[in-house]
Amino acid sequence: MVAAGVVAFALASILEPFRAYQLATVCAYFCATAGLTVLTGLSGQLSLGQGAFMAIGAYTVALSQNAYGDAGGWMLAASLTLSVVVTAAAGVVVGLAGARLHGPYLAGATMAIAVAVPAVPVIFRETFNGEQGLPVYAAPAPVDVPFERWQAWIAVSGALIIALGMANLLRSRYGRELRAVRDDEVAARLAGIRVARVRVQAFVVSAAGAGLGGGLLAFLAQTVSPGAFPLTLSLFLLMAIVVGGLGSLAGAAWGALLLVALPDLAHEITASLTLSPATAQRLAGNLPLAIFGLVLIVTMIVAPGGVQGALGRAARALRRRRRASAPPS
Amino acid sequence: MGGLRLRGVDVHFGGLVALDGVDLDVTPGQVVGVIGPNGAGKTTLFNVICGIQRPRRGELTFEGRPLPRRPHGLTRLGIARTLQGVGLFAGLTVLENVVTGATADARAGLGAALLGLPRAGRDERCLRDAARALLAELGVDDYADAYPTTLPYAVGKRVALARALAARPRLLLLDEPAGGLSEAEVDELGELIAALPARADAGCAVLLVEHHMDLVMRVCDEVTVLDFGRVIAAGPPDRIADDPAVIEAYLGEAVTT
Amino acid sequence: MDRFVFLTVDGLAHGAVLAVFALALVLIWRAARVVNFAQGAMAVATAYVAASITEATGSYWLGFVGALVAGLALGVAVERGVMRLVDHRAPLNPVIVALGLVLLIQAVLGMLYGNEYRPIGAPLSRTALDVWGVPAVSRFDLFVFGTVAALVGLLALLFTRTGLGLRMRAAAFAPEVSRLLGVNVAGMLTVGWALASAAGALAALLTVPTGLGLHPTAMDLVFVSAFTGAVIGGLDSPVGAVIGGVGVGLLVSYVTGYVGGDLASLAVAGLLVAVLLVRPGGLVATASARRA
Amino acid sequence: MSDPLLKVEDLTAGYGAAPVLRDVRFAMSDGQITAVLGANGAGKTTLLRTLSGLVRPTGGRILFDGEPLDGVPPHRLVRRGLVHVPEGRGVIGELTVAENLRLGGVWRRDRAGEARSLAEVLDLFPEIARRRRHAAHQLSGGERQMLALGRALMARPRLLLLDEPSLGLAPRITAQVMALLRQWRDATGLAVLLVEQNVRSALSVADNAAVMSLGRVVVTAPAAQLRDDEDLRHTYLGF
Amino acid sequence: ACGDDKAAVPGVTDTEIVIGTHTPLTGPAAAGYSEIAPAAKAYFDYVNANGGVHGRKITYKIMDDGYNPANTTQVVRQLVLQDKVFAILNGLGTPTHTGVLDFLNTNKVPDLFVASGSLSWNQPTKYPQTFGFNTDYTVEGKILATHVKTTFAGKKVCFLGQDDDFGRDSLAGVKKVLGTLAAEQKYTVTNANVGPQIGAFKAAGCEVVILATVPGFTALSIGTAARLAFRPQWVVSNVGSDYPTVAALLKEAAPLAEGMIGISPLPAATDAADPWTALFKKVHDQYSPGTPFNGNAIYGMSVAYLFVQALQAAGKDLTREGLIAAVEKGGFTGPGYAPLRYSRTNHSGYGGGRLTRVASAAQAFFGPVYETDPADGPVAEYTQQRPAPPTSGIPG
Ligand SMILES: Nc1ncnc2c1ncn2[C@@H]1O[C@H](COP(=O)(O)OP(=O)(O)OP(=O)(O)O)[C@@H](O)[C@H]1O
Ligand SMILES: Nc1ncnc2c1ncn2[C@@H]1O[C@H](COP(=O)(O)OP(=O)(O)OP(=O)(O)O)[C@@H](O)[C@H]1O
Ligand SMILES: [Mg+2]
Ligand SMILES: [Mg+2]
Repeated sequence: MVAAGVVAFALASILEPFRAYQLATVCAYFCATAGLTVLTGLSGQLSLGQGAFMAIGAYTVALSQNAYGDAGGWMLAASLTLSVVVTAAAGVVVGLAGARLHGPYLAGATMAIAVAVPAVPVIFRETFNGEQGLPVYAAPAPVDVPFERWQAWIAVSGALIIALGMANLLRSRYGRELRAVRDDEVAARLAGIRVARVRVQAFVVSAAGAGLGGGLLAFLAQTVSPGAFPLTLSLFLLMAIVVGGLGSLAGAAWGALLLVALPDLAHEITASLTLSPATAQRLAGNLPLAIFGLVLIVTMIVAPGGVQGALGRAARALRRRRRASAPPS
Repeated sequence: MGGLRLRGVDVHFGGLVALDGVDLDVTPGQVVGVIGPNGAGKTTLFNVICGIQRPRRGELTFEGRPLPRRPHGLTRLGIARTLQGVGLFAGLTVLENVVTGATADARAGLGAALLGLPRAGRDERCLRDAARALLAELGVDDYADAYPTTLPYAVGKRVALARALAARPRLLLLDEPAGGLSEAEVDELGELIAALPARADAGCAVLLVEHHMDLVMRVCDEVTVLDFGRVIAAGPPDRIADDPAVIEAYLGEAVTT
Repeated sequence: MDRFVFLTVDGLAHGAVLAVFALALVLIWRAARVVNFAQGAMAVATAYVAASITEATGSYWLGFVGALVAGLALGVAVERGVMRLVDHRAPLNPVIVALGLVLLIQAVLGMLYGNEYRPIGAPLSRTALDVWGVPAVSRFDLFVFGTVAALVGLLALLFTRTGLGLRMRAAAFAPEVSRLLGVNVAGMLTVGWALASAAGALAALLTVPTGLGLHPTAMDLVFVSAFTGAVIGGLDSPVGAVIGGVGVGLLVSYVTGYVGGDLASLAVAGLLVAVLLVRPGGLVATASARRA
Repeated sequence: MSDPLLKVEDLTAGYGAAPVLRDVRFAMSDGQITAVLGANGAGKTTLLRTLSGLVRPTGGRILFDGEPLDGVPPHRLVRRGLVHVPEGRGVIGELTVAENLRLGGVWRRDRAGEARSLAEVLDLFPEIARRRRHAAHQLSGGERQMLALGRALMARPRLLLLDEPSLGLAPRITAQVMALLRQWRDATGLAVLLVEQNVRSALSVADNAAVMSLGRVVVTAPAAQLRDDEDLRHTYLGF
Repeated sequence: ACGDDKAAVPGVTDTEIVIGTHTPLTGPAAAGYSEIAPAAKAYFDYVNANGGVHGRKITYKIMDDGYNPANTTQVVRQLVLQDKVFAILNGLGTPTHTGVLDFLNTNKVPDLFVASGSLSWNQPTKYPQTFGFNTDYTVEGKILATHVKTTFAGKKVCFLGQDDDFGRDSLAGVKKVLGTLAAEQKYTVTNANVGPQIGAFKAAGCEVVILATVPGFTALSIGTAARLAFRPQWVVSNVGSDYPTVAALLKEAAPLAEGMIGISPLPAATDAADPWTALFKKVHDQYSPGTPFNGNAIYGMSVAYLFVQALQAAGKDLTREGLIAAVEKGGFTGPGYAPLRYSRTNHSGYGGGRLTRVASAAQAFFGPVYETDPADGPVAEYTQQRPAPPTSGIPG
């Protein structure tokens, strides 16, 4: 992971501004997918509401930055921390409500939340400025680099903090207890695990990740609006962790990468075609979506363990082949 | 007042009376058997003790304290249980399964875990060492890193036992531990259970539900017989085996042991 | 008071449509234990088929039947061509594939038919007849109510009275055991998908005329509301689906009418959470399983 | 002599690379109860799963009623009278007890015969009859075992593959089930392939026995011989 | 040094100008809107085929944002940072474009002719790079309300608006003229049932209903009202008043839209006699065959025409500052009936429009062109005539 961190920082420092910005976006998404990995991948609670927590994080950063952002450069860190705290608190509430729910019932409840949260800024227009949303104040970069590079550094740092925290968590007894609860609730209870508490904790951790992810997105886009956090965002995050490889941080990272790279790639492919205006108008936008959907379906069929699962399998096969060809020792 | 003490426990499921005024005592150092026909309420009795099933009525205490109303408080109180079947966590290795049994002993909090504080690491190492020792004691330490689905059945049962023992209980509830084992394996299991009350610095009493009469006869100090949720006989095994009511309800004529 | 009657009838009419769609979700849940997130997109595809047939032949009912047949066919195609290849041991994989299907189907529809809204006719007059002096229920609404009742009846019959229904449920709960009992599990899955997809098509035919028109995404919001309704009612229960669907329809109508449309989604979320807090398996939940 | 009901020739099968069954060979005829014995992991369950089509054989042949069972899916085998009651009972907890029973004969065309079978089964297991309307997951372990057996009988089997039917049954019920198998055999000519850990009760009911070890059938003998011949018992069954 | 300067202008070479836009090509909002940018592109192709502007061909990059502001921030950054476009033209949507205002202005990217009637685009001091195009919703509201006030004096007037700045700005304009209304309702696009709202109008006895709706909801409102046997006079803002679109959605029920009053600053696609429409139709048939020719196509081409005018005015030595200065200098005339108001202190687009009425299944302009401001200024007639299009079809 240290290596991954170093690579990410190096990339952030050498990439052209837009690529750096994309990297930063990947990092922001990673915070959310890592959180969702804990919740859905490890504790087995299917959530369709991760995007709502991102929205909460993003609005927190927006309000905090706009109110106090000019107090100093450290304020950004404070705002991001605040976004984590606020979403964690929201996670407690949702977790308490969702602790007893299973499978599609939890999915339904979180989906309803994902649909309802973007309605809040529209209702409390005075504070949140309706669907037009809020700009997000960001102090200029303290060093003389393109602003996108500065953004990428911040986002990479945030992602690293999340990655470290989650990795620690997964290795700790909490990671184990989460999986135990997922596998057999009764046996977990009898082993002394407070199932409800573990499930709420999973929600909190997951929400905190989403909060930081949302906060980073707000800092990156320098704007927040309800339309940026539709239900589809939550669905895409879920797709990301499954296609990336459910249950591992690496899978969450692959997923975040795919979320940014795949639409870009699909767009490139479409753009490279020369078409008549009428066909172009039909395919524009639709073809990238079709490609995206097809990739999802095919990946799930040929690599049920997602990217990370497929890589693991390939690595094992390679090792076996190498061992087979190596002289016996 | 030590041990487990049940008085007048009633459990109903709708119109069905699963337990009807059951009295039961398990004194420290004893192995107590519960037998009875299928559906007599044995597992239900365990569920009541564990807090999985609320009794309609009845007094339940362990070492003078009332039993917890929720299952997760059980291990803290000093009671552990195995489930009918195997009931291991499929996504955890054997070692992790056993460590999970000692959950109540873990001290480090969520914050420490997130930050990867040394405290959390030390905690973990300590638990793992203890779990490894337990696996060794039960002779299945070779499987420490295997996943439960790949285990031979008998090994799985031992791992389940190890997980229960990891909580260092003073009372162990075993629900049909011999189910699916071969004769030889049942014999080995018998030795293991008989030795539990005298385990070095972690001896525990045992409450055993079993249909394997050989085993019950061999390891139990006391046997309680349930039928239709009622205690129809209680006493030392040899007396029970000759009780006509027990033969009629449970043993049947065909079996002579 | 007039206002209340009006909003009630309006809510009932919309709730009934949601109920049909919720029934389709319940059907597939009972038959395959998956929440088919692609149900909306599949239903829209069949509605396009209906529109094309109606346009070509001039007959609404030919299009109607065509859509139902297309629904059956699409269900078979999706189950045989896609879902069967998916590893169902990981319960999320079918969900993700369904989401992929949504993108794919909507994109293909967009390419074929464009991203414009096209109107689709209703088979019966939508002009409201007077109820207690308030113009509210139309013939079309009555048709929808009738369809809901018939569908619930048929589903209840299917699942409780027929061998087919029993086999479908068994195959969904325990595929391997069912095979050992002589159930053609693969066949049951196909039948389940086909029926659910046809029910979805029916829902689309009833919904689209009441909305903005036919569009690749026309059923997205219906899916969300209907899924919410099905969860409120209890996913295993056809009766629950109707209660949930109609409940959501009524709530949205009352909130929109008395408070304001912007609060509707919050109110629905509130209702859902409130119901699940009290009954985690929905209103018409089956008894919770014995777990030890 | 007519064809045996079941003939297994050099059967090899397994789950991945390494075979679990190796060159398994045996035969049984109508009305015979054959016990399959052997240590944990010997491959008994795998043998039954291969016979009923859940596991694809990688070599050898299975002849049922003289016809090869190559690639016939399990649900068709049931219709031919080959019924497998799996290890761990396979009761479908979400269905009611009555539905589980109905499921046993759901493919049958003769409604009257089905009803007759049902009456017989309910007669046999009054414990089950009492609980017909309940969800099967509410049953106790032993009650589920009875339900699974009763459900299998609903299919009017000619060959019943039973995987550890005594598991979790009270001694009296075990004895009852074993007696029942004999009774059914005598009444209908049913053949039973009985996998058991409970060697004594298995041998008390079986006509023949096959002992498996490490995926092979190492000995086949009349049950009485295994029961009475101390040496043989010691060599192959360890007691 | 002079040559170096030229090379330093992003997106501009001696032979090419690269510009970009964001617009919904997919998703529910794509209906109709997805036709605008391709129409503009067709006009640019026409210009390019005729030698371009000052010898430079215009490359128009269209990015799909699905009407999701998060996507908008991505694709606009891609256009600016990666594709190095010279300017963003006609970015579509209020919430979407609001999200990139700060970015475009801090990076000094010309942000021309935003496709929305929000008042936000007209903030020259805060957002010097940004210019609107549409008649803003408040101006529209004032003009429509003035017509209602004079023509339907004494009748009960009600208002249904989309639950965002569109509906709100429009309502503000209406109320400036009419004061309190008999009933005000709003709808959200995520709930395709306006039964409760229309029911309330009927109960309140409304005789005139002003709609600030998108076409789908215009049709839905009219259809719903008919179902309730409620036939008020409909008065609809520009976005939702394109008769061919509404009629297509109403299908057999299209006669219900008879008498509907609308407003537009641009000529109608159905008005074959209009010389501008004829020009655009010719270009459309040649460069975008097979796609519908409708109000959206006219709109897209009008934007493109205006952009070419601005480029011409900015001169051969094209810079971003030069372009902004040229637009601020103003004085553009073209297909629009209403005046474009660009100046140093005003970055809004059209300042008014002309009323339309549907009669015998055709939408026709009637009466004078009106203009006003979004504040409290009077609604006045605008008498200046549109010029005829240049024979080449290209401004110059
Ligand atoms: N949750 C429940 N709901 C309804 N009935 C139940 C429930 N749990 C147990 N029962 C019924 O209560 C009775 C006692 O069940 P229990 O599982 O305690 O029997 P048991 O003695 O363990 O039997 P076995 O030896 O077969 O495991 C049975 O008839 C069972 O069907
Ligand atoms: N699904 C499976 N995948 C891989 N290996 C398996 C699978 N099922 C069984 N095995 C392996 O096959 C071997 C034989 O298993 P099988 O279950 O047939 O034995 P058995 O004789 O029935 O044992 P028991 O008495 O414990 O039921 C074992 O080594 C087991 O680990
Ligand atoms: Mg039991
Ligand atoms: Mg076995």
